[in-house]
Amino acid sequence: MANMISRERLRRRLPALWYGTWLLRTVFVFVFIAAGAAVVAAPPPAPTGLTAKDHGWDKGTAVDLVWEYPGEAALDGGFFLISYAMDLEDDFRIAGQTLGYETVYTVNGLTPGVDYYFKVVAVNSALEESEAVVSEPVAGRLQWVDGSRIWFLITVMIFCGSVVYFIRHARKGRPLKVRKIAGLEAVDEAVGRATEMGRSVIFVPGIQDMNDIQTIAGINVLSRVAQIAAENSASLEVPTTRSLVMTTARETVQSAFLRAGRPEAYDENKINYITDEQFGYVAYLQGQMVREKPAACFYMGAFFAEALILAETGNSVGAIQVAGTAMPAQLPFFVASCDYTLIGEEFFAASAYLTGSPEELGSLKGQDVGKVLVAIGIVLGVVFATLASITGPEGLNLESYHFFQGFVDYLQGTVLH
Amino acid sequence: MKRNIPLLITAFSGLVLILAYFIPMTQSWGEVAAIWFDILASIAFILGGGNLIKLHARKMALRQAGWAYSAITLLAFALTLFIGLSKIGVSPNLQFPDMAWSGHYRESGAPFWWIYEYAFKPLTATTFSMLAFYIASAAFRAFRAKNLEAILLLGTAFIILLGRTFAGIILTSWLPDSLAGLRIENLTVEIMRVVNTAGSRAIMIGIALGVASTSLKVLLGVDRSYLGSGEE
Amino acid sequence: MDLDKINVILATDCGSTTTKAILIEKVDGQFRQTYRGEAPTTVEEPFADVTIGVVNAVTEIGELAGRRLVDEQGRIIRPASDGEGCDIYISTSSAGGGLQMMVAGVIKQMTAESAKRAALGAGAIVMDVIAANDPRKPHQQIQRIRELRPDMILVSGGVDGGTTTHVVQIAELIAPAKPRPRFGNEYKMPVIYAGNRDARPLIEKTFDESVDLKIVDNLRPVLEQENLGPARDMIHDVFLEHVMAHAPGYDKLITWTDAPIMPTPGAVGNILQAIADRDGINAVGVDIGGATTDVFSVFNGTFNRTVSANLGMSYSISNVCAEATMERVLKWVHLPMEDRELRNRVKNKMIRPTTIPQSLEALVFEQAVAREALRLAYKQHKEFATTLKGVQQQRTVGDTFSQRMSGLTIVDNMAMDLLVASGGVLSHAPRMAQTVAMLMDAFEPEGVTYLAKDSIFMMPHLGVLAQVHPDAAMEVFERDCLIYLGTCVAAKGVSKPGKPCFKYRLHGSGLDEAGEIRFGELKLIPFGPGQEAELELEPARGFDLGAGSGKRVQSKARGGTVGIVLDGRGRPLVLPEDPAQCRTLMGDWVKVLGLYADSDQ
Amino acid sequence: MYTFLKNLDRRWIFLLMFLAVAIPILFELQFPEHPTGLAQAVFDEIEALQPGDPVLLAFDYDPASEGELGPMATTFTYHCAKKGLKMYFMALWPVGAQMIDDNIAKVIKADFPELEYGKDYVNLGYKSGYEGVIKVIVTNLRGLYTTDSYGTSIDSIPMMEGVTDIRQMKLLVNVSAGYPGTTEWVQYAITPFSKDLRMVAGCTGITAPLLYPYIPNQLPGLLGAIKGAAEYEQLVMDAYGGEKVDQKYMKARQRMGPQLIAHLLIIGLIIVANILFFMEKRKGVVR
Repeated sequence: MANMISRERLRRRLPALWYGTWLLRTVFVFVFIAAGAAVVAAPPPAPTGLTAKDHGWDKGTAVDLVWEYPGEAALDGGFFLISYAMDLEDDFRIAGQTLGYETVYTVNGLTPGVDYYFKVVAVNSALEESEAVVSEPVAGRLQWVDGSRIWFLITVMIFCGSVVYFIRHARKGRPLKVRKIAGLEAVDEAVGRATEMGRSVIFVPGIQDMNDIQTIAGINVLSRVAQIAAENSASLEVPTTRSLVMTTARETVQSAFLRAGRPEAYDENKINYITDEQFGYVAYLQGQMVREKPAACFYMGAFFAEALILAETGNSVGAIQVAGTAMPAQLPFFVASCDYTLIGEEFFAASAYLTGSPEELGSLKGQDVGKVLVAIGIVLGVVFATLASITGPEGLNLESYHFFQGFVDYLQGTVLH
Repeated sequence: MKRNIPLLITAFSGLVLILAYFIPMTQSWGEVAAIWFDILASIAFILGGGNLIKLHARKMALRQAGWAYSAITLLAFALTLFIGLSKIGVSPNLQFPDMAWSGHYRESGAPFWWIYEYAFKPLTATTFSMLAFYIASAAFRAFRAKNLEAILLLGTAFIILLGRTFAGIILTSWLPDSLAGLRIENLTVEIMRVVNTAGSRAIMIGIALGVASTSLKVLLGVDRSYLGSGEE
Repeated sequence: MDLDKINVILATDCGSTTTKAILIEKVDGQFRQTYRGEAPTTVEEPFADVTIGVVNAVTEIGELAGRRLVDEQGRIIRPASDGEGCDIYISTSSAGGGLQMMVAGVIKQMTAESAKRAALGAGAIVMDVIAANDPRKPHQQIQRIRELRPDMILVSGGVDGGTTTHVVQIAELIAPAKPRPRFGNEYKMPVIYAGNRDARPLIEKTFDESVDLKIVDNLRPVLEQENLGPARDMIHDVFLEHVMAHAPGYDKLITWTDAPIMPTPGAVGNILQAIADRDGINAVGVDIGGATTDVFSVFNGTFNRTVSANLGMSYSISNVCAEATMERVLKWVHLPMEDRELRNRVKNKMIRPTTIPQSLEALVFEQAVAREALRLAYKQHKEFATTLKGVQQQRTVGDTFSQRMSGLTIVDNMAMDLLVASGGVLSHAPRMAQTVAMLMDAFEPEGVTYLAKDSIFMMPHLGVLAQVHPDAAMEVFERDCLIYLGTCVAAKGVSKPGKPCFKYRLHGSGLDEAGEIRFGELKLIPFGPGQEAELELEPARGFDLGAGSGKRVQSKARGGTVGIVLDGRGRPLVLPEDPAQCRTLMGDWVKVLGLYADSDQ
Repeated sequence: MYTFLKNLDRRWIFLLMFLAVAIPILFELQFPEHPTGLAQAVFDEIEALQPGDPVLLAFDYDPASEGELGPMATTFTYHCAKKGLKMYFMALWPVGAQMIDDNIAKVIKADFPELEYGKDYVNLGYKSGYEGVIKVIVTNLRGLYTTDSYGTSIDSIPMMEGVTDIRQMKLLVNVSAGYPGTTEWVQYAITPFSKDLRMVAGCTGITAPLLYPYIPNQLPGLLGAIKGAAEYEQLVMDAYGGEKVDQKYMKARQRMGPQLIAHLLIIGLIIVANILFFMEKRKGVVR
């Protein structure tokens, strides 16, 4: 695998190849000469007609170069070395190289609106450099639309469009179905247990801030948990690691209590900011769990290493635990230690499931469209890549190979860029 | 009003960030929005600190169970804050040798560094290390070969556990080179590279779509939970 | 009491309309039910003394048996001497609407549900459930308590060491409502407290002198476990002491009996539980009445009872048709019927509950309604008979993708071994095959299930007897109470009609048959009562007969008045959407089972 | 025995785990490492750079994960210093800045006294704002960074001259313990600017499986947990360590000892648990 990666890397990153294989090439040439079979080659002729043009549809960081080569139709075993500078006096910075038969190149990583000079040098297999050809100064222009992202834009629009479409669709009252999610059904049970046992309910909204979508999904579940806690007059505690999450949680719980018709029972002192420090927070929660022995624990949000520590502690004090996270690494831990676990998507579907509101359900349906898109892309890619490997390059039909491989390259290089 | 203004701000800044991605002209707007976010994010520290004091002061005032812990917390908080802010024991920056406060609060040997090095660091490392213990007890309890999925999982777990250590190498080094792919360390790599990656990608695609649609709901104002509740 | 010396047992069941008496005697060393008698119940005016009806019924038996059971003072003669009197007299009662209770708990799905289970198990009708997480407002709940006038209230809530505030909250709803009992304004409402032990002093403080507070062990000491026994016993005690004592004539009846009088359904549950315990089987019993349908079940030793108050064959027939929809009812009918006429028939049955079907159409229709009533009642039962809720689940990695919920039903048709039917429409069907068809269609038993019916509704009597003399009760139950109808063999799974469903082989008791049942097929093999045959079954792929999909099953088939029914119609049983198609299909089934007289088919 | 194990108090397991970790540490158990492809790729990636190439070293971890990530951060610093690369340190975790300081003190100040702060390496320190920071500095470094970690103005730091954004870096090296970390670097820096930027990373064992999908296009090399660190450490020390390697450059390999015993313990526990499970199953306790 080491070889595979480094070859892959070298192919992609040409300057590295240049430096990395310099030594090898030199040795090779020496051996060649020493063998006495050498013909002393003259330096290759210089490339001509170099034109530099701003690369279209981008953010102005790329310039396209085209040149001609008067020597042999191709520079056998050699390559072109491309470099650029802001001033002719400056050292030219190497941008990359092309193989001997390619006479086009796109320089990337330029500063928009700054004039650059570009230089192309032909290098033959004996590593002799030709005269250089230098272009007129050209600046990359900042464009309105980033062309390389056009496919991404299309995908985003299809996806967002379908979400919006299904939201509207659902608003018209067409019923949409959601599969039963055991973990959310269990909310009543867990809070009920806490009520019967006269213990508290602990809700942990993850350890991320409000900018994490998982925290938002967690807050959605909190709304439900709080409502049931209010109906049962159970004690609900929400310790948070971020002060913004605390304020949001307070608002959420308060309105849930209002909805349950028990606004007077709301106590904001039960929703607290503890500390931003991950393990400080864990220590606080562990202490609280061991002392108060909550009967129900909810872990809904983004979790890291603390997932297992919290869930195992909760498990050992006999709490019913329901977890939900989109952190794949923590899912196995939650599954092993919790009663119910909402896995990834289920967790995001929670708010749709709990509210049952058409908007929410519609967005779920929109997600399915996204999945179909992805599936189509995967199937197309796999089929064409397979066909390409069957037909060529040494295989059956070079023409169809080029077609298939071309499609795969387009998919990989342009669509998925 | 209380809801509409935040909704507008959300929708607007969300839109700007999206535009900035596709339209190079507006890239700098996106940067501005991100910088604003950073500034706002630091305000959260003040909010948090305030609540911390309130929470523990309340516990102490009401003499709730374990209020002594709260006292310790508050004391430690005040002490750290004071030492850090007043840069006690910090030598001044070489560029400004006359200004006592120009030094860096984290300077080694200074009291703040001391707190960090001898209190904070060992404490967090200890808490993290507890994972090892919990993993062992959870594995003992939950890893049961109950059905086919569990058996597969168990087999994979063994291979990975061994493959991540020298034991894997010893156990299967007798395999001839033609079967090198079956050596545990190579199996580990293949499992991670092929099986795990395929699975992770599937989960990631699902999650990414979930994130995208939730984000869209937030931008469109369908999901308002971040404002406190789903309903008006 | 020396059980060996008991030879003659007399038992009565005072129902709301009739008092039934049976006589059990030792014949050739075995207990047999020998005679029975009936008389109208006399709780209401003008007699207002239940014992009059009892004496009448007992006198009737005495005449039939040629044995004097009642003396000149109108009292039952005990103990038995030669040709006179009986050794034991026992009775059950459901007169005056039975035992009506209200229960309360903290969480509706947890302690309140356990309280409901305790009350139902004791044979009560649960009028309402009060809980802390009740969506009703407190004043609405208080209003409800005032209106209901139950016989007693069972309060539970909180595990031991759990919440006290919620329990007190509930008590504070009940206490100020000053509930009044159904009978007799002069006595105090009995309240049984079976909740958190820690809350007892607070409960005692909350309820003042106006109620009669009884305290028993918590019926849910921990969430993981129910302890219904003490609460159930206390309900029986209170039933005797308060409810019975205030019903006309019961004070006298109580002194006559050798065992406490039990509410009728409680006694039925008792005998079912006893038989399930003894044989280690899972059993389901059903009693379909005019207004209500009771379903009893014992699965893995856990007893459950539900009362479906609005499902019955006369007073509630209209509701059955509404709830199940007429369309669904008519799916079970193989004859063309006119909608309007049917509606009239339904209404007629409602206002004249005692009429019996006069025509074939009427009978077919009534049995179709019965199927739906039973089906709905069984569905309610399944929803109630669940594992306990609020229990911590221990998961392993194997459960990642199948996170089973708690609170799932424990009723498992595949595990059901015995299905016992009682109640007019089932036990008085003109042909036994009709009973079998109704049971199979409504309950959809899976695997191998024995079907039986209660011959003369003797289960209540035996239920009480089981407390005094279990062996006698069992013997009579097996020999005289249960009439075995036969064995139902049904495969779980669905396929296309005509595809193989399962192969069978029967041998023993003169029977040696083998063959294959195709999907959609129904087959009846006559096999007389008291006979047993080895049964070998080999389900096709996708079908389950108890050992898993496609796995062979070895079992025993039991003969009965109908025989062995091999059912390849699939489970769940799906009926065609098209009414005409459905009718043809029903016609086929009717023919196979010979449900109605040949000329009528 | 059966009943003892069946109702095993987890504190026994804790004790066993303690011993499994403590004994190898006390006896300094150590095993040779056989580098796998990913560690080799990380090594090659840095090897391919020329002296004086700018490298961004983002240390996004904290003392909690120091045990797992510290050795690889140390080795990264050592490797870059040996190669004579210009090192730009930064952190997205508040305590990450401390981790940088530790490594500077431990590696650069101790073993490379000739390297000069501001000319050969700079500590840009911590910035709050999670992935937002990446998003900004990938196009505009100075929008967020006006001073280094010690409050010195960026303009007065020689090696910051001409540095406008991090796309000018030849390589990003990220050591990450979670969020924000490698995933965010890949998503906000590498993916949108895949032509301009390359990156290698080291991460905790738990996040490694999540990063595999980025290999090899976005991430040519990845060091997973202490195992990856040990392999990389072996590679770097074989190449540059000379005869006698300082103890501080052997930390990863030293920590593989406890890992081996602990893993064996876990396997043992799982086997015992399953034997119990099947015994119970036979007894019919579990259905």
